[in-house]
Amino acid sequence: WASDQNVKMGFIVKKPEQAWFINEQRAATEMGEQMGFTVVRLAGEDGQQVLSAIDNLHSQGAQGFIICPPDVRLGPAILNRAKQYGMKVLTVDDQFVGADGKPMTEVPHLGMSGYKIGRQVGDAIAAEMQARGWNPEDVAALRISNNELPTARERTDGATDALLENGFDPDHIFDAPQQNTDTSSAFAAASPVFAKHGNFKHWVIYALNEESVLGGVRASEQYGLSADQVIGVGINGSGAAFAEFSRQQPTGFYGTIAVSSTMHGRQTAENLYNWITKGEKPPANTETSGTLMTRDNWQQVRQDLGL
Amino acid sequence: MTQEKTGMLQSPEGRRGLPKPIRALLDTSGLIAVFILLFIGLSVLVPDFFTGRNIVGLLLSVTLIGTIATTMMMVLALGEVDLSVASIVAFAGVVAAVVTSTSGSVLVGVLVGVAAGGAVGAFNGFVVARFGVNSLIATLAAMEFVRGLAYITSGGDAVMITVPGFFDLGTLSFLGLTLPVWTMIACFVIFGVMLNFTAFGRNVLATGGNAEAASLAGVNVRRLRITVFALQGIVAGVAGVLLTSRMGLGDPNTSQGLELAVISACVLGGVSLSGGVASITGVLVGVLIMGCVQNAMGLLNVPTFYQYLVRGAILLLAVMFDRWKQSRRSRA
Amino acid sequence: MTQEKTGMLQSPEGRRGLPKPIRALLDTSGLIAVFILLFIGLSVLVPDFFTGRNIVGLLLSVTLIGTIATTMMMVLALGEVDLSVASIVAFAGVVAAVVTSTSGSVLVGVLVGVAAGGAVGAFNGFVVARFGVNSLIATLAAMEFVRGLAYITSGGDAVMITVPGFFDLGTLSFLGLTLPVWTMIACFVIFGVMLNFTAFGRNVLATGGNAEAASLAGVNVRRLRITVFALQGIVAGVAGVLLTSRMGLGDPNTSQGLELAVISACVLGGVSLSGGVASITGVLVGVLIMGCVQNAMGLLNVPTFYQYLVRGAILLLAVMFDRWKQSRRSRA
Amino acid sequence: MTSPYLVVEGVTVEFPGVRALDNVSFSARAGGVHALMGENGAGKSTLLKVLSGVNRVSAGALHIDGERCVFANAREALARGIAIIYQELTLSPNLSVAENLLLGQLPERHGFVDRRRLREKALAVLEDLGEGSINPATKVRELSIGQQQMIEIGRALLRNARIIAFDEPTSSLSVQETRQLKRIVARLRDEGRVVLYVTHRMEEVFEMCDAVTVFRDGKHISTHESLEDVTHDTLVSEMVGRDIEDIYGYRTREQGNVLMRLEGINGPGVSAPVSFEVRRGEVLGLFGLVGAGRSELMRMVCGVETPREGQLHFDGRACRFATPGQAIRAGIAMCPEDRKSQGIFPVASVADNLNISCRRFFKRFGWLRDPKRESANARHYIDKLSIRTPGPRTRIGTLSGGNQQKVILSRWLAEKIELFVMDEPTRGIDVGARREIYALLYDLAERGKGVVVISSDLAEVSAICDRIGVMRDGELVDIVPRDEATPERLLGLALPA
Ligand SMILES: Nc1ncnc2c1ncn2[C@@H]1O[C@H](COP(=O)(O)OP(=O)(O)OP(=O)(O)O)[C@@H](O)[C@H]1O
Ligand SMILES: Nc1ncnc2c1ncn2[C@@H]1O[C@H](COP(=O)(O)OP(=O)(O)OP(=O)(O)O)[C@@H](O)[C@H]1O
Ligand SMILES: [Mg+2]
Ligand SMILES: [Mg+2]
Repeated sequence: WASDQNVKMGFIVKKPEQAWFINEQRAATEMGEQMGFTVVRLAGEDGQQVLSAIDNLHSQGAQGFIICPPDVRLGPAILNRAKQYGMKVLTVDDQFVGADGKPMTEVPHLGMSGYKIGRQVGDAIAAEMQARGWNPEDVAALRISNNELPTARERTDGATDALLENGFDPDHIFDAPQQNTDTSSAFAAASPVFAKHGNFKHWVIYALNEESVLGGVRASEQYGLSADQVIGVGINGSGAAFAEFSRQQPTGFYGTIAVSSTMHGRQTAENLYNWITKGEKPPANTETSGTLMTRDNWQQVRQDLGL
Repeated sequence: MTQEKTGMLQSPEGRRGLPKPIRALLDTSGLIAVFILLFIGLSVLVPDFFTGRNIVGLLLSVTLIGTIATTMMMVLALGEVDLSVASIVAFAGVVAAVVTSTSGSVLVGVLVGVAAGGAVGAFNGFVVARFGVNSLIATLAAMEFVRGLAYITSGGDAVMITVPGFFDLGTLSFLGLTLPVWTMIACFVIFGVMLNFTAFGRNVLATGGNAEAASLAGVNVRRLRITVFALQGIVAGVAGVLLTSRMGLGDPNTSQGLELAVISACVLGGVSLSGGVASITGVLVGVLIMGCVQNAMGLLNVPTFYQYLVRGAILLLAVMFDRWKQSRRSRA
Repeated sequence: MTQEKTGMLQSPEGRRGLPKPIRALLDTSGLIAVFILLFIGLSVLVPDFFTGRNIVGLLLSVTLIGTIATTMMMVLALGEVDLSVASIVAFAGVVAAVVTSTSGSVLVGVLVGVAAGGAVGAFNGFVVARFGVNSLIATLAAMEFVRGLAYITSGGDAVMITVPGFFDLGTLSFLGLTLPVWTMIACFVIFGVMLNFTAFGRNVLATGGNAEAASLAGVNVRRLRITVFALQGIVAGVAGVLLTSRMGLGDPNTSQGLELAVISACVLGGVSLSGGVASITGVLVGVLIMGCVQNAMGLLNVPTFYQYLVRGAILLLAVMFDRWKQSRRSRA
Repeated sequence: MTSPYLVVEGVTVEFPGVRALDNVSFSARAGGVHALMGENGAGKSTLLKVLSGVNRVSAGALHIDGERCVFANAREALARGIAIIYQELTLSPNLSVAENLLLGQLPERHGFVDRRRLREKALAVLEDLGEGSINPATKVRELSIGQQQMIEIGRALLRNARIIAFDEPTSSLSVQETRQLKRIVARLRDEGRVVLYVTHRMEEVFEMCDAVTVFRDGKHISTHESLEDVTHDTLVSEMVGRDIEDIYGYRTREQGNVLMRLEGINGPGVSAPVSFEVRRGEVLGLFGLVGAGRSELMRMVCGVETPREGQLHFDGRACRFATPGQAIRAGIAMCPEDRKSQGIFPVASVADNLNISCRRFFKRFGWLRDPKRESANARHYIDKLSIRTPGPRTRIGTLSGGNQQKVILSRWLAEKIELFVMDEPTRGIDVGARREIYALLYDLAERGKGVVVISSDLAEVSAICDRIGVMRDGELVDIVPRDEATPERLLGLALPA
């Protein structure tokens, strides 16, 4: 095993500008400072960049890396490269998929299942609908979709399935395909849906992240829907949600499924360190889950999850 | 301005029979005709398209592109291009959010946000005018740099705004239209007037048509360039601040790819990329065509993948139709 | 233009003291000097930079941009621009993956993928040459359209390749360099020779310098345009297929924003956006500067946000340095 | 005698590799027209650009009304009362005539352009220019070159400057427009302004000017304060440094069989079917006023434009050219009238400009070009036509107009061309170079080629051509043999009936 002193590992993420991944990388770095190893933070926004990043790590003499791949099917190519250099690989958030279309279990993974998180969104919405006593006849769902991104599809599919299982009318679910994953593109996508279906009293809104749900909520306000007519539930637990919760007046953004990126970063870094130094291969698949964060409990949850 | 142009054309032999306004319309601008046909077509064919609330929503959804397209028109008329607008939108929005939250004053936040946009624009103009750096490459550099600044300012995460007054900006409404829409309308009016009725605007067109000639005729080309880029920065800054207030958060990731959408709206509206030719009605029509198509696709529930095809095809067809009109006209 | 004029004053008395080769180097190409200084600087200052494995990695990381930059240079020399390359890369890759998987033959898959790229390029050329549509807008439309085609072909999801032979393409290695690197080298040689040592290349430059004059001098401008765009499509197609084979899957989302990176590498390398001026060494240096900076930032562990700043600043400084050299030279 | 208003003192201007002006001194008086003459590249335009603040001097200075002036840019020169009508058009094509006229000084009211005053001022000056028929709202790009030149002049008049300089203003003006220009120049002189007048046309100097300064190779050669004791020949010999007796130097020659025959050709720009023939060894002139359709007619012959009807016979065969390339392969080449926009590739080298077509003869392995032989070829023509350039690799954009024209001519001399169509071959070209170009044309004819010369210069067509076709309003009205071609007859045919 490599000696403890010069352990160096990479942390490659697919979207280096997103709060989620920034947190993850930062948590891993802090872990490294505590335990005495170096974490190199890199971006891999597409396959090309990932491979360059691995080459780069190899040049720096890193012994392994943690990666959230831009595409899960890059797994074989990435693993190949890593083996070539004798580097150890852990995946975080998104698990590699092999040529057979099944998850690659030989690479230890830690993350949440997009589909399951999506289900949590659907369940949260259903519960809140019940709590508010809405008649399912009057409720429509705005599904802000992004079919170009497989993870987005998993999440929205999960939410849709959970809603349907809770008795939601499938004919009341309307798609708003967005071009980007930010607020304004969600807003633009949602507008025509509200314009077209003015006959519903209540709306539920879900999407792949908080920003997009927020865009939908803003569009609903534009069409005169008030906060108590809308339930929007996001995913992540980032600044966008905190911004919304810290407003004086409640809005249609009811809550979000917060996931601890900090925990992901710390845990994977520690796992990889142990693997490198002690040869302990981490468990094949560690699934984490999210916590529903609402206006009432957001500060507490934020603290608990270390966001 | 459009009327003026019609006046210059020797009336061609053909289509004498048509009533004068229609003839003039077809002659001056094929694109307006395209738009009107498109609009009528959509109103008839797409359910819910021609309803008050959809039109309001449509207007709101084009505010960002529309507002920035007015100054992009000036930049293109000057024979330059600005790729940094999307980054400026993000940066100004983030700055406004941060400053508002720390200072507690909406006014200060808005002013600093807009000023940040203006500063980036002026810097672009300075680099282009003073060092003669190609504007495409200068603003490409600015696009990267300023996006980086936006991330650094915000720490990478969306910035929340603690002062409630800030949200009112985006929702303030008058005659049924909100402030962002009014801002867009104001920009169209201001820059339309500026382009056509002020010496400044005419000098911009002259410089775009032949910079050397303008400089020889005593136009201060350098100052003109800096001013136009600064205006572009200010307007992008305003758009960014309004977006932030409308969305309730300063998002450093916002509006990626906006620059290409804005430029295509302008070019669709007949603005020449080589400078010297621009019309505010053209830009308006370009923005509206793009907005209507996007909106109608949403109403018709066109699958995302096909939306790409439709957008590409519409852009190509509109420009080809315009070329065809022009060659017809010049042949007549 | 303004610089050119102000530049024409003093006498050539400067830097007589320097040894001749260095003087010549500085005089002919500021950018090569920038690159050499940068390279030496990085080798000295950045640990692990100047090691065999890092240089191989660096070369591999610029293959995509480098390969496509060679034909983009031809397109820019022609006075046109092609924004659709990134979409072509994605489309060709997806098509190759799908066809290989369904036909079971690597050769067929590769050929069809490259042909798909060539077809898009030829179509772009046709629209530009036949209808006189501005190439920026024509290829912007193609960029949307072809990206849509890529999504539709793949069903939105990355396409896995089931034929193992396909992967060998990307990893096949000779003299320590893999096929993608050799392809890039081959493109630089082919298009360098084409630009400088064939009538075709000189006609491209002439057309870019003055299309009307070229046409009057007997150059078949229309055919030239179509050919150059088709070449661009083919090369982007080849790059896309190699990328797919290297990644092991055809991803319709890949390479977004690549077109701007390629164009900036070219412009950094002294290719004029107004056409008629291009140099293959310049493009090579432009590509390498961008690659080295990116690589060194990775080695130095520069935080992502600051990478934006550095990229923007490098681009701007390099172009400004080049302008400064040029005005110095014309003054001498 | 008044003291000189403008004094140029020891002015030197340098460009990379060229000293365009070398210690030039002379002075010009108010209330006089001062001609500046010299061969192409002698430095006349450079001097005017010093006056207008575009070119900066590396030594020397200007004194205006006794005050020493150094201009950093065009604005400062304008403010000091200097207006220049440049050789190259400096208009913004998509702006209106009125706006171009008043560019840089648009009238404003409350911050807006005062459209009424703009129109009034424009109308007044257009009237003054004798171009009252132009609508001030027309876009400049829709005007003919001659009209654009008049707009350029109008812009200078509107500056109300004390010093007005014209750089070859008549090279693209029609007969009437030239007459109008002469009236304007005379009036400016009578108003007591300093008029500098650059021209290659000798007759204009004697008709309009009071004094003349001659340059050669950037050096001041002589200044004649009065034209009384100056003759045509002295000026020519001062300009070229040797004596030239007759610049046209017509030579008679044998004519061969018919090379090209047009039968009822009609199409864009032509209003009635045109038929004529050109023989080998013949120089055929095409005269007409600007806009008579001569260029359009020959563009159809050269494959640039497709004729609507009619038949072209070339070298005994019926031909139809879809592109200029096909015409060139068949043996017909055209030197276009607008060198800058149709002839040269400004950023490319002299060698590239020259070899653009003929490099197909210098191929290696069937497809590689041969830079050595191309460069040798370029040197050959640079020597043969005495093209003044630092070398074959110089950018052609920096050469003077005459030398650019010679490069374009060389382009076709190096090809296998049987019929040369020369559209205004000597526009803006000095006497020495003109003589050389005429000699080249005779040379070509003597070698059995056919030559068609389109020219608006009456003296030129009647002196160098064997037959002269006259066009009017898109119609070929007559073809006049050389010995019957008096200027009166040609002009009579060309002017509207
Ligand atoms: N921008 C420039 N860069 C380099 N050389 C130049 C430039 N402008 C002019 N020259 C050179 O300066 C010399 C003088 O040119 P100028 O244009 O003044 O000649 P001219 O007397 O006006 O000739 P013409 O009768 O052809 O107009 C020429 O040798 C020309 O090549
Ligand atoms: N692009 C065009 N579109 C419409 N009309 C044109 C165009 N080009 C030329 N014309 C018209 O065709 C006629 C012939 O023009 P042209 O200038 O070629 O005549 P010309 O006899 O060759 O004169 P010169 O060569 O002296 O300028 C004119 O009436 C002109 O206005
Ligand atoms: Mg001159
Ligand atoms: Mg003509």
